[in-house]
Amino acid sequence: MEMVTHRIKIRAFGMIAEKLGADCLDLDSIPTTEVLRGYLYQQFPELEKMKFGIAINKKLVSGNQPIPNEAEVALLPPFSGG
Amino acid sequence: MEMVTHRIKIRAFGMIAEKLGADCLDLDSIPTTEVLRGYLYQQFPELEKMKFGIAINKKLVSGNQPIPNEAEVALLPPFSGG
Amino acid sequence: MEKHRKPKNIFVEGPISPEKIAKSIANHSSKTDIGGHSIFLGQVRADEKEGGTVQAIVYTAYEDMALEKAFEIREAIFEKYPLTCMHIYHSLGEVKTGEICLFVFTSSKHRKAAIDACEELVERIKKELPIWGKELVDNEKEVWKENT
Amino acid sequence: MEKHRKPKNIFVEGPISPEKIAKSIANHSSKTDIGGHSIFLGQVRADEKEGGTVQAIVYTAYEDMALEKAFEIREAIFEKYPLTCMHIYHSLGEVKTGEICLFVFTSSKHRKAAIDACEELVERIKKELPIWGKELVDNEKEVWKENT
Repeated sequence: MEMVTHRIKIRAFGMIAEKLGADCLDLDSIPTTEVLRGYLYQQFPELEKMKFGIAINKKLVSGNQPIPNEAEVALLPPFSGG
Repeated sequence: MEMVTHRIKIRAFGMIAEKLGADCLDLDSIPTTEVLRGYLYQQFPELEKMKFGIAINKKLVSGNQPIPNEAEVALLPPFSGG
Repeated sequence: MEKHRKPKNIFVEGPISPEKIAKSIANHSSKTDIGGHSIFLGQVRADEKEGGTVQAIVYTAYEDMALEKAFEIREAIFEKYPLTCMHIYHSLGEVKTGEICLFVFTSSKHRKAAIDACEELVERIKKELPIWGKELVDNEKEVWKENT
Repeated sequence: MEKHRKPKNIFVEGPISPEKIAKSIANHSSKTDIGGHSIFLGQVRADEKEGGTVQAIVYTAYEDMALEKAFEIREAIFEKYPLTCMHIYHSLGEVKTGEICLFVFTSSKHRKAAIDACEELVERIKKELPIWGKELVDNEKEVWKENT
């Protein structure tokens, strides 16, 4: 019998991707953006000094937000297009 | 013995030139812009209904202004460049 | 070195071609302190007039005065904004509907100066340069334009 | 007829050429209700950085989100201003100093709408699109840009 797991897909960009050493990361048991930040800061302490926003399924969110199962969660450093 | 005459050169543009039937006109004894307007309205009554500015030696003037001898005086209908 | 700027010709016979615009843009690739260009293009509209549709505008100008005035405007805008470059081209003669009659081009290190300067230039060109457009309507009537 | 607009691709691999800009301008000559075009071009500057001069910027984007957001911005600007056309192009990958990385193009019957819409588009693109530029400095260092 398989457990139903809460899986999310992390996508990282710009200097955040560089610090993570990857563009993509599959994680489970990350129910909220606060838990996500805590996990990332623990795994990649350098991130704590960096500014980045979070998008859930391509929408920027602010504050602590629930992360739906199977969500695509993006870590977005300050934009610098144009 | 020649008389010293006060001569000016009139240049007309746009619809003013059309009403005058000419781009250029040499006039004498026109000491001020008020006299010039009076003369033009008398010669070309249609001008009285038309808006036009006057430039003396390529500078727009307003109100009644003296016209120097040998001046180039331009009759400028409303601009419509661009 | 001569620092005094002289009036440049701004007039182009007939319409301004997209290729001329492209060339003007390409000429700026060597100026690597430029971060933003702002361009305004005036295009002749097929407006409906009494008795028909505009087919073209024929432009005439008091050229000497227009060049002096354009120079004065250029100097004032260079004084007001930190621009790297500024170019103004206006058509004389016939420009058909859909063709370009005015090309204003400003470049600066940062976008804000280029954008604001371009907008101010366009307004001043329309208001202050002694240029006249006569609209040719398809019934062979002619209508003098007037900027508001 | 399908009236619903779909997200258009805005991304161009490498620099945006002056020829592409000319072609885009020329494509509008058949739209004879247009009286004014406003264009903004972003060009890569050779800024001085710690240890050297910028040689190029390498752009990456969260493409799906950027296209959705660009679509949302497009719709909002079309709602706000009476525009005939609007085009947005942004480079991905390497763009050298002096080359064009952003091309924003608005057209309207009257100049004011085109100019105001173009300016607002540029601001929103810079602020809201998930695009990142990494500056390549001539000592082989890399510096991530940040819009302010």
